[in-house]
Amino acid sequence: MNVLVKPTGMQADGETAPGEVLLRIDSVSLSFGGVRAITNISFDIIKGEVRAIIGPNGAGKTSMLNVINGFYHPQEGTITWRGKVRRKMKPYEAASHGIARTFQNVALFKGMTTLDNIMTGRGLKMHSGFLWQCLRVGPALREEIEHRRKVEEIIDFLEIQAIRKTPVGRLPYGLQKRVELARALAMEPELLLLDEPMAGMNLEEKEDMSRFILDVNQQFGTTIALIEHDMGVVMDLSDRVVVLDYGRKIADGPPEEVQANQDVIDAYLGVSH
Amino acid sequence: MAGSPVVERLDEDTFPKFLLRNARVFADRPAIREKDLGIWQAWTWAEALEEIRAFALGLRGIGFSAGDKIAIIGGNRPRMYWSMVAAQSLGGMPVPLYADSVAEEMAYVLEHAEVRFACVEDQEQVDKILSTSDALPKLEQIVYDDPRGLRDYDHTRLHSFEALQEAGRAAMAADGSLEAAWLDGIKAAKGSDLAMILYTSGTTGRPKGVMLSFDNLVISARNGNAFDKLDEHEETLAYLPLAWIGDYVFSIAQSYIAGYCVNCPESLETVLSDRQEIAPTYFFAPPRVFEGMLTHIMVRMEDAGPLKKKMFDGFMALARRVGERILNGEPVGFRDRLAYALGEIMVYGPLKNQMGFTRLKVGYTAGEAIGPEIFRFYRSLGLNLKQLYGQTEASVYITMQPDGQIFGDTVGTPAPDVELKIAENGEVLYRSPGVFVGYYKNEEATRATKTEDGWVLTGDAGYIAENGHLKIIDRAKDVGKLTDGALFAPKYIENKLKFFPNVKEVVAFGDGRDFCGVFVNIDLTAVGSWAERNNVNYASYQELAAHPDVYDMIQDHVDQVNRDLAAEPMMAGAQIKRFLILHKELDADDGELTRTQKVRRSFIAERYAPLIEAIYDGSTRKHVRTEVTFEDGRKGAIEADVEIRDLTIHPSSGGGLQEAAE
Amino acid sequence: MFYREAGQYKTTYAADQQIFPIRQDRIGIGVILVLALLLPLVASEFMLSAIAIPFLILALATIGLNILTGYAGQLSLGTGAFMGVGAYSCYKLVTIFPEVNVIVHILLSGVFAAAAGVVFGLPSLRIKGLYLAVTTLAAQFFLEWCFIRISWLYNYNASGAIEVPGREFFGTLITGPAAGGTTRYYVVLAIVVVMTLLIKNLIRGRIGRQWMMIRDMDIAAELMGVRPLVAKLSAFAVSSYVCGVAGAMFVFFYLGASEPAVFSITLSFQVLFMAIIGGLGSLVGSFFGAAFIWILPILLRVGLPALGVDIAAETVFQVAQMVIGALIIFFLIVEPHGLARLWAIGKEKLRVWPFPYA
Amino acid sequence: MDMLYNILIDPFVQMVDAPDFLIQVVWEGFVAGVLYALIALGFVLIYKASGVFNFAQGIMVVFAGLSLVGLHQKGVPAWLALILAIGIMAILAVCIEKFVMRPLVGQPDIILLMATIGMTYFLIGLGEVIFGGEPKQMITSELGLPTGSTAFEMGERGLVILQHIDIAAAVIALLMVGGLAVFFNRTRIGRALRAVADDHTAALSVGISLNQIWAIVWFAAGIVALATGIMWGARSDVSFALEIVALKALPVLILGGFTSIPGAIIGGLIIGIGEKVGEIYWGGLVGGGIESWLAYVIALVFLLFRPQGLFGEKIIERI
Repeated sequence: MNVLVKPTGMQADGETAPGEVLLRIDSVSLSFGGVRAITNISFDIIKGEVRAIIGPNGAGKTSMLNVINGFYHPQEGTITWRGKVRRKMKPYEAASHGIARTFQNVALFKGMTTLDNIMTGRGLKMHSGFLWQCLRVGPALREEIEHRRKVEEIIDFLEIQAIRKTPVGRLPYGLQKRVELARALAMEPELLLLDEPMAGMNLEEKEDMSRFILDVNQQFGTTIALIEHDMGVVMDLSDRVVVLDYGRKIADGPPEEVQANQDVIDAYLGVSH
Repeated sequence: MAGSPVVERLDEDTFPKFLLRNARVFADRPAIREKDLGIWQAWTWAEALEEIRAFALGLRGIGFSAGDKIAIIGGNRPRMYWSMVAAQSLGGMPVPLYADSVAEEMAYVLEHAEVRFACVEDQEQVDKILSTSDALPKLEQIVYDDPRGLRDYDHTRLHSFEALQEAGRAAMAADGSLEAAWLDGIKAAKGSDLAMILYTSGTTGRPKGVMLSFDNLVISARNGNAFDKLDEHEETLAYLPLAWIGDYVFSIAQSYIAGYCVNCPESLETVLSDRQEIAPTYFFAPPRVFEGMLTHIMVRMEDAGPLKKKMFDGFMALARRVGERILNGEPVGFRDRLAYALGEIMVYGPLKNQMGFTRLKVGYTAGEAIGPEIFRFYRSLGLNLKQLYGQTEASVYITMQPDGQIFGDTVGTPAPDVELKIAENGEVLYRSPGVFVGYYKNEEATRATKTEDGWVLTGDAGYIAENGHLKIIDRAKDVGKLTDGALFAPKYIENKLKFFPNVKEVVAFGDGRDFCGVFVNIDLTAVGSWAERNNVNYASYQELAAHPDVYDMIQDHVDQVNRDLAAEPMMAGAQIKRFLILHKELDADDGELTRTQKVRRSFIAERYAPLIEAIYDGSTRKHVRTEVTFEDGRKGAIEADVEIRDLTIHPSSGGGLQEAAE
Repeated sequence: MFYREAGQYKTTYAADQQIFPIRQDRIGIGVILVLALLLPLVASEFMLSAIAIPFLILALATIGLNILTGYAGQLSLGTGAFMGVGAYSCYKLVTIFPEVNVIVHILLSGVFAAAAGVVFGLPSLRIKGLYLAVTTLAAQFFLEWCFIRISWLYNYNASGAIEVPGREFFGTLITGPAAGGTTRYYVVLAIVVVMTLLIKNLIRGRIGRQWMMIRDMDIAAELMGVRPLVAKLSAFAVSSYVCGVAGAMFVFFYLGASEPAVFSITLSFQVLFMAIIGGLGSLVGSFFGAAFIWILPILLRVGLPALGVDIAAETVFQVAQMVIGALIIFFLIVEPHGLARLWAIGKEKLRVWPFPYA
Repeated sequence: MDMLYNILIDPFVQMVDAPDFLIQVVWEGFVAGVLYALIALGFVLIYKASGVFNFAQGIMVVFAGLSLVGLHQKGVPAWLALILAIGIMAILAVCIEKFVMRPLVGQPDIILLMATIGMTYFLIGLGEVIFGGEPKQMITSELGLPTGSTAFEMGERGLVILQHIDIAAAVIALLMVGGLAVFFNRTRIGRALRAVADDHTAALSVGISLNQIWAIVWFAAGIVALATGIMWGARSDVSFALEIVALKALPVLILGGFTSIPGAIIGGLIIGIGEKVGEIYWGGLVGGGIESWLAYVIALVFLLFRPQGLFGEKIIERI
C-alpha cells in the first residue's frame, strides 16, 4: 500500500540565481480543435521579478497561465524551466517543480476550513507513510505539527488569524482570495502564478492584496507572474509587463514603456479601465 | 496559594528585583503568555529573565545607560513589556506611547521626553517615527520587534529585537563580568528612583509627562494585590494601551509582585475569542467595554427564539432580584437559591462562558462612571465586578470598592494608605504613597496639581456619601452654574443619559446659560438592531439619527433622566430643556474624542457652534455642514438638517441621595 | 449549554489538533464508550445478536463507503460486492489455514477486497460522477456473479452457501452458530472502534486531505501536486478494505452462514442510504445512518403490532421499505447533509447557548 | 491453447455453421435491446428536461405493469385497466413533481439521484403492499396484443422463429420514438422541453412553468414505462426482478449519452445484442450467466476509450 503514497518532492536540479531566466516561453501556440487560443508567443520570466500578463478579455491570458503550469499542452513551441526544456507533463508535476497558482474564480476546497485549505498546500512536502498516518504517531504526527507551524506562519503573514478555523465557504469573497493566496504560498513555490488576484475587490482589499503580493516578492524572493485588469495595480506592482491581444503578443517591457505603446492603447480602446 | 507567603515577606522595591526574585521563586511558573502562530506560547519567569537580560545587555551595547529614556510604541506583546523592564534594569525609564496616535502627536512626546531610544512593534511605527525624525535630533536608536517589510530599510539606526538579544547574549558569553555588572546595577537601584514617565492624554492642552517612582508603583500595586488577595495563580489579559497607567500596573507591577501570568491576545480581531480561551481570573476594562459586551448580548438575544427568550428574561429577572444579594452573601430564600442555581446552569454559566469570565475572581472598571444597570447586570450573574477611582498621578488606586460594599453610583472607600478630602469647591483631593513625583519638565503644572504637603487635586468634583463611599459628579472645572444659579454638572447629566444602551455619547451645555441643552450621539449597534426589529429603514447613520421614531425614543430617555435629576436636590435645577441628535458619530480622527474616547467638550463647542446657537435661540431645525475624515484618511464634508426638541421640566422632589445606598 | 470552553486554551499544536479538542466532548465520548462496554449486562441475546452487532458492522461498512463517496467524492453502488469479497476471501482463508487466528483472517480478507476495489477503481481516473456509478455497478454484478459461479469460493458446497466454522480466540469461541452473543459483540465492538479511530486519523492527515481536495475541486487539486491516480485509487483501496472487513464480520459474527444473495445490490443500496441519511463525509454520521436504517425496520416490526396494527411480517417489511424510501427523500429535502449535519447544528447551538448564533 | 481456440475461433465457427441460430440469437438480443432502449428513453426524457438522473425509471416500469395487471385481476376490464394504469402514472408523475422534484430544485445531481433511489425504494414497498410481491402474468391477449409466433424458412440453413409479441414490441417502440420525436419537434410543450434542456430561464420565456413541464415529462416517462412494462411482462412476467434488469438501462445510456434519443435506441440495441451473443457464444466458457454483468463491462470498456459517450463531443476542461 505504501507505494500509493510515494513521496513527490521538489526537484533537486540546478537552483536558479536571482536575475537569471527562470522560465522561457519560445514561440508557443495553442489551439482547441480549430480555435486558436495562443499564437506564437515568446517571453521570459526572470527569477525574482513580478511579471504582469495583461490584455483585453479573451486575449489568452489564462490559457497562457494554464500552459505555464502544464494544464494545457501547446501544439507548438517550447517551454524552458530553470534552463531545461520542459517535456510534456502532467499538471501535478509542474506543482512539484515549484509552480503554484491561484485561480480567476476562487478554487478553494469548499468542504474544508481555512487551516486545512492552507495545509493542502503542504501536501508535496509531507511524506509520512500510510500506516504511520493511520496511527498518527511518530513521523506522521511530527510532520503534521511541523507543517501546521509553517502554515501558521503564513496565516500570520497574511493576517487571517481570525478566520483560521472557519469553513472557507462562509468567508467573504475578498478573504477567500486571500486564503487562496495563502494556500499557494504554503507550497513555497519558486514561481507563483496569480490569475486576477484582485478581481471583484473593493479599493481597501485591493490595497491590502497589493501589499501582500509585494511583501511575498520581497520577503520570500518569490518570482510572481500575475494577470490583472486594473492597470493602476499592474503599474504599481510589476517590474515587466507582457501584453496579449487575440492570442498574440503585442508588447513586452517595463510598465511605463508598455503604457505608452500605441498598439496597447489601441487594444485597450473601449475597454474600460 | 503556594507562593503567597513568599509574596508577603519581600523586600524587593524595583521591578527588575522582582523579576530576579520570581525567576527564583516561581522559576517554572508562566510569567507571560502570547497567542502566536495559533497556540498559546508561554515564557516561565526564568525564561523571561533570560530574554530580558539578553535584551538589556543588547540595549546597553548600543549605548543605553542609566537615566536614558526609551519610548515604547506598540501593541500588547511580550517583547514590549520586556523592553520596559529591561530599560529599568539599566537604570533607564520607559516612556510608553499610544500606538494608534498619529505621527505629530508622537513627535511631541518623543521630543518633550528627550528619548534617545525607541522600541517599537513594527514597520508602521518605524515609519511614523522616521517621518518626523528630523524634528527629533535626540532620538538615536530604534529597535523593532516584527522585521516584516523593514528588510530594505537603512539599518544604521535600526535594530531588530532578536539582533539586540543576540548581541546581548554574545556580549555576555564574551565577558563573564557583564552579567554580574548588570545584576549589581539592579541591586544598586532604589525604590525612590524614577520607574517611568507616562504621558496623560489631557482632555485639554498638551499631554503632561507623569513621573512615577518605583515606590509609587510597587506600593500601590502591592496594596492592590493585598486588597483582592491576588497571587501567582491569577491569569489576566493584556489588551489595553501600553501608554495607559492601568496596563502598566495590571500587566507589569501587580504581575511582577504577585507573580501571576499575563496573556497577550493574538490580534485585535481575536481579543474576544482569546479572552474566552484564557478565561482571566483578574480582569480590568473601562465601562465602554462592559457596555459593549452587554449590548452585544442583548442584541443577539433579540434574535433568539421566543421560548429561549422567555427563559432568558425570566432568569435575568430572577438574577436582578437575588443575584447580587447572593454574591454579597446576604440571606436569600431557599427557593430563590434553587432557581438561581438552575439559572446558573441554563443562563448565567453559559453567559459567563461566552464572555470568558467563568474563572473570574475579581473584575474592575474605572476611568468613567459605569451605568448602574450595566454594573448590576454583571454582578447579578455572580461576577465580582467592582469600581475603582484612580489616576495616573496616583499610580491608579485612589478609592476601591471593598467586597460586600458595592454600590452602583459610588466608587468606593479610600484604597489602602490613601487619605481623601473634599475641598470647599467640591474638588476631591488625595494623598498616598502612590502620588507621582512630578510632571516631567513642567514645574508649574506640578505645583498646580500637587500641594507642598503632598495632596493632589484630582480635578474631579464629588462628595462622600453618608455610607463613606466617594461619589464623583464631574470634572471640577466643568461644574458650572446656570444663569439662575442652579448647579450644572455636565458629565453627571451626560453619564445618566449614556447609561441607556441606545445612547453612545452625550455633550451637555448650560454653564452660564439659561438652561441645559444636550447633543446626543446614538449607538449604531443598539439603535440599528432596534430599527431592524421595528422595520425602520435607513440608508446611513445620518438618516437613522434624523429619524423621527429615533427622536421619540431618545426623547423618552431624556425625560427619564430629567425625572432622576428632579429627585436629587443638588441636581434638580439643571434638567435638560432641549436636545438634538447629532448627524455624525463623534470620532477621535476628527479630534472630537480623545484617544481614550473621552469627549473634547470645548472642541465640540466651537465645531458645532451653530447647533448650540440653535438650541438657545429656540429654533427647531438647523442646517449644518461638517468636515469629516473617512477611514481611508480622505477628508470630506457632510451636510444635514438637525431637528431640536423641547422637553418638560419636572418639579424637584427632594429625596436626597437614597439611591446611593441601594 | 453544557459547554464551558472558557479556560480551555491550547499550548501545543498536538492539543489543538486532537480529535475532540473540547473537554466536554472528550467526556461525552468516554461515557458513550463505557455504556457500549456495559451494554451486554442489560441487553438480551436478541438485542445483541440482531441489533447491536449488525448495527456496528454496517456502521463500519458505511464508514467504508463514506471514505469513497463522502470524502473522495467517488459515487459507488458496489459496496455490497466489496463486502462480499471480504466475506468470501475470509471464508477461504479460514478453511485453508484453519490454524491461523480468525481475527487475522478477518483483517486480511479486507486486503482482497481492497485489491478488487483498486481494479474497479481504475476507470475512475477517466470517468466521473454518474458514469462512475455504472462502473461500480459492473463490479457489483460481476462479483455477485463470481460468488455464484465460482464454486471454489464456497468449497463446492451443494447449497452454494458458506457456513462459518466455529473458531476460538484465546480459548473462547467467537465465530460460528455456537458462539455467544456477548463474546461476538465485544469482538465486533473492539474491531469497529479501533478501525474507526484509524480511519479518523487517516482522514485528518495528508491522505484524507488529498481525498477531499479531489472531491471539492479536482483540477485545483491536481495543479497543487495531487496525483489523481494515487488519491483516487488509495480511496478505493481503503474504502474497499474497510467494506471487506465489514463484510467478513457480517458473515462471521452476524449471519453465521451466507449465500451470494446477501451481497446483492440491495445491500449496496442499504449501505448507501446509511451513508446519505447519516451524512456524507462524516464518520459519526455513518453510525447515525446505520442505526437509523437498521433499527427503524426492527422498531416498525416490533412497534406496529404493538400498536395493535396486526399485519403480515413481510407487509411490515414492505411498509418499512416505503418509510425508508420516503424518509430518504424527506432528508434530502430538509437536510441534504444528513443526521450528521443536524448533530453538528445541535452541537453548535449548545456551544453558543444561550445565543442563537456566535 | 485450447482455451484460446475456445475463445477466439470456436464461437465464430459456430456462428457460420448455424447462421439461423445466429440470427435467432441476434433477434432475441435485438428485442431485449429494444426494451432496454425503451427504459433508457424514459431516463433520457427526464434527464433532458430536468437534468435528473431518474434511477426510478426501472421501478416505474414494474409499477406500471403491476398496476395494469393488478387492476385487471381485481376484475377491471383490460381496456379500462389500461386507462386507469395511465391515470395512475399521471398521478404518480404529479406527486413526484410536487413532493420530490420541486422541493429539491437546484440541488446537486448526486442529491437528485439519491432522491430517485429513495423513490425506487418507496415504489417497491408501495407496489408490494398494494399488489403483493409475487410475479404476475401479463394480460397480453386481453390487451389485444398478438401472441404466437411465425417461423421463417431459410432454405436448408434451418429456420428462425419470431414471437409476434416481439415484433409488436419492436413496432410499438418504433412508434413511441416517432411519437416522441414529433412531440419534441412539433408541439409547443415539446419545444418548451427542449428549451428547458438547454437552460431553465429560456423555458420560462416560452411561457410554461417548470413545474408543469416536469410533471408532463414525468408523465411521458410514465407512459413509456407502462409500454415497456407491458412488452416486458408479455415476454417474461411482471415481477420486481425487472427492477434489476432495468438497471441495464445505465450502460445503455453510457453508450448513447444521457440526452440523445437515437443514442438510447442504438445503445440499447448494442447492449441487447452484445450481451445475448456474448452469453450464447462465450458465456458457456465461464459457466454461463454472464448476461448479468456483460452489459456493464461492455459500457465500461467503451467508456475507457470514449469517456464522453457515443455521441457526446470531447470535453475541454477549463479553470
